[in-house]
Amino acid sequence: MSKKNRMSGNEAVANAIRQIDPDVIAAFPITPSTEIPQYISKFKADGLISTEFVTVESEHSAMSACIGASASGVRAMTATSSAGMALMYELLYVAASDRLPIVMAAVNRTLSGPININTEHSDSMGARDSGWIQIYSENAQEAYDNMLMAHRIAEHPDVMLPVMICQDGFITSHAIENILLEDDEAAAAFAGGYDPPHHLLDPESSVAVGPYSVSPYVMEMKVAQANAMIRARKVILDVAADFEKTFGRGYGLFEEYRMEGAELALLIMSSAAGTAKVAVDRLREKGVKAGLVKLRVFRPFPAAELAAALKGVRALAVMDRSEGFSANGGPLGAEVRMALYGKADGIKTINIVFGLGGRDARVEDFEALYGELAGLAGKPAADIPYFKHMGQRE
Amino acid sequence: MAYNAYSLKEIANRPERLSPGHRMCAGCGSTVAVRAVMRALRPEDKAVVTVATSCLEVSTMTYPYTSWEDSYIHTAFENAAATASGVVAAYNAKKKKGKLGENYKFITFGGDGGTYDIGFQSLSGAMERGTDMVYVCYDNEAYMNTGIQRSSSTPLYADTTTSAIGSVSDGKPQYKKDLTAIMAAHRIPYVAQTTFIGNFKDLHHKAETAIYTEGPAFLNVMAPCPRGWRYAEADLMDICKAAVETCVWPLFEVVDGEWTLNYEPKNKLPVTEYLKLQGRFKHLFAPGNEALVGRIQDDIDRRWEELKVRAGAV
Amino acid sequence: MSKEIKTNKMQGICEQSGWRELTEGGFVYGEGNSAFFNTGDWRTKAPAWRPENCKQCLLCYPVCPDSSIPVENSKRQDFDMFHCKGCGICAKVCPFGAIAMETAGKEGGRE
Amino acid sequence: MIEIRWHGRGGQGAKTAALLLADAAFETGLYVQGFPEYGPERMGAPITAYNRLDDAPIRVHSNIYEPDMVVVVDETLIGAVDVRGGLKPAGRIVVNSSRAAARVSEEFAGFEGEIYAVDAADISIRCLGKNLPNTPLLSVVARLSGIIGEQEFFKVMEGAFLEKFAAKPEVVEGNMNALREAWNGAVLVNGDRDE
Repeated sequence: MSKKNRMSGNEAVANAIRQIDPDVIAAFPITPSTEIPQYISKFKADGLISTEFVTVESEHSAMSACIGASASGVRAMTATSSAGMALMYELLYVAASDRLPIVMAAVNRTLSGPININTEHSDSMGARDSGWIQIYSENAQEAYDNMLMAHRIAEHPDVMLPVMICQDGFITSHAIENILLEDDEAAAAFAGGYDPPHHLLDPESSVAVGPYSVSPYVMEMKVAQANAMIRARKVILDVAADFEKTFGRGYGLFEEYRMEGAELALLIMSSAAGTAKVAVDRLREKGVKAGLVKLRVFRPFPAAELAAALKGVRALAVMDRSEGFSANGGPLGAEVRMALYGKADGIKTINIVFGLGGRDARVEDFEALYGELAGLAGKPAADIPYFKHMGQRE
Repeated sequence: MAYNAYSLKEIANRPERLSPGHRMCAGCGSTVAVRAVMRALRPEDKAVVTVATSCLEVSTMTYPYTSWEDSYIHTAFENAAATASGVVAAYNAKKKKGKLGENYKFITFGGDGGTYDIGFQSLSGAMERGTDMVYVCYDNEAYMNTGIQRSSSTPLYADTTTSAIGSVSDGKPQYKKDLTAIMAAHRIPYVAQTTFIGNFKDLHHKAETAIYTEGPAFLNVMAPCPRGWRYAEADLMDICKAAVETCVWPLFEVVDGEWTLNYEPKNKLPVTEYLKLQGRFKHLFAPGNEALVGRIQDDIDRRWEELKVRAGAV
Repeated sequence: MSKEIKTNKMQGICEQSGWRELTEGGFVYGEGNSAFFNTGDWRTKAPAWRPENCKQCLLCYPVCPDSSIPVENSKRQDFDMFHCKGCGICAKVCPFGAIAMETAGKEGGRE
Repeated sequence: MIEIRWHGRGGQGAKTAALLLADAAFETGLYVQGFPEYGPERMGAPITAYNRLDDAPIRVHSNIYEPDMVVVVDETLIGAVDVRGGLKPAGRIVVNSSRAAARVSEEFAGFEGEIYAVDAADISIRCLGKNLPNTPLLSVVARLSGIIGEQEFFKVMEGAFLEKFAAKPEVVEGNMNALREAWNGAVLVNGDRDE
């Protein structure tokens, strides 16, 4: 049975990990994800988990140890943020290409420089092409729920890919909020176990992992990996359906918030989506046809589904919490335009880069943005810039 | 530490754990090192081998082939020890939960680039954490896989493709890093330095001790590279012998902090007897370069005397 | 040598295989299947074993980089010429002149 | 929704007080948020912490700009930090101060809402033997917020302290005494309105 509780996003994720009781965790401290390995250490000290906790000397080694453990046929997890994730980048690609279902608790933080500890999505967006499934959470509840689903997705035979469960640094990771925690037994039963057919510690048959591959094999290996990512879409939805049946909370690839008849829409991720929803409520009360799409699954990217969901919208703002330095906005903006092009043409679209380095976005900021969207809806597309920044001083 | 009884004839009956058909160069020293280390595993024990990016890695698991009889994993260049840490953690988890009956040993191989340089942090971390594994550095004193670039293991004045000799350069201007001593400073249970001598008794003893010592162990094995050192492939054993007889590469071990010299030449040869065998030092024999050889000799002598003091041999 | 009885669990995978036919994650299943890969044709010189001179001291066995001197019952057998790359280290360490390096021909083996 | 902003210095426990207030509110069945202004926390540096308390789920994830209540844990911050910034005209200020009511009132000249002063340092030193003003202030804020009754608050806090100080249970009683003493310990310094 679900129990009401209140805790931070980090504590919520740590509790999901405690309930899953993975075989190996390798982690290194970095703000704001540090609390997760701290909780793990305490859980272990109190005998609440059986996990082998490897206190590595860097995030690079954390991911390396996770790969070694996962290739040995056990569940391996880590937690990191920002520069820590960047230090892992090389190994993120290796984990995915080795098809190892490692799970990472990612706590989004600005990637230096300048060095800053507050939230931004530049860390995980930098890893967007690494072959990891990426699921983003609006609040502690979603971070907890997504973590309980992560292994089922990663380890599904149709998938076998690593998963990162992202939440916003501090805003979600350090804020106390209400949450429903599931019983330990029910959570553990949902997460299930893992027993892959081939691994390093199989006494019946040796296995070699991490080959040198000549060109005649690489293209085929990557096509196989790409197809696993394509298949992940259905698996994510299936696992979510089972989660809803078991615990009553439903999830899709994205959430449509008051999109019935919406003419002005925001496409947004993570904690800022909650703030923007309050703006939508206020505007709807005033009769403005505002709606919002909160993207939950960024990898695999639900292009066709988004095009279908946004089809009736007149004006759209795609909210990137990271700068792509492409001179045309951020990565989410580029991918959403890709999704819409030729499938849902005619939507007046602008990419907004906001919230960098933890820059706060208020309800009023989003209300004003919907006001701007109303203006864009009547403009010729040629007069609308590809992107702009929001919230900076001029 | 006293050597265990050793019989090459008996040991040679053990099943070969590195299969042929790998793509290493003819005459390569590194697979000689690998075979010798793996031979020290008792046939009834299983192993998981980790290899850092290197010649050994690209040549022994070239898809869809593996040369390893045991399970094997490669992930990257700088992280072989960390990768092995994860395997060991998984093994401990399985053992604790009663999911695995068999005994496994964990052996990691890295070249000097992957060990002295880019993989040093990961190695230091795994050793400090007390990981029950053996890390074997096969030291051929340069980045051979990428084409003979200098590493921190490359000796003074060696000619490499990034310490080129020329009208104003005598080769690598820096001394070789003393990694074995650095690993001993980690206060791990077992550290040893060895190479290929005679019937391989020294290497076998050290590999066996490393594998069957509980906790972390480090072996530094000089493994000459005929291409990078520029000598005829067939001369492998002559090079190793000269390295030991000139005290360029002393054989020693450090057991629980106690240093032991395993071999002391009765007649220590001048370093030129080692240098003259290799093209990478050829420029040192040009007229006018006697002082350079003198500096090398001084360095070797100083290190040898230090080692003897540490090992209580004076 | 015993490699002949080894099974290749990767059999069928080759440079013509389609993407669905490769192993997941590029894993290689099984033990030492590189034994099926011919490196004998890399040779420019070939060792020839002269058993009449051989004292079975086995000093040649550990120095082979290519595991190409099989030993059975503490006695070396003839060279594995499917894999021997002809480096000649074995010939150089033999104290009894029981291994000869031949410049011409790739046959080698027993003289 | 009640929005509260805490002003203190690193090490004075403003963040802890905000999290404990969230705990207390949660126990009464409310939806809560408790979070610090995020940045490297350093001893002595000014810090801000926030609470949102509501009977409906809270979605907003921004900082609080127009609080209903401002808590000044360290009165030396007045002037150094704009503690009144955005405070609703009918809002409340709670100040930890040992100064006379008139002096405290002067600090917020022109403010129309209620200003309360409590000598949290004095209570803390008497009950806990050291200056940890956050505990008495928490009690005052809990009462003024109206979210929880006296006895229920003490019960909830005792549980929270037993958990928080599991390693040193001897300090629980002192903390409880500080809470009890502070519950009615604040003085309205600007006028004689009934609270």
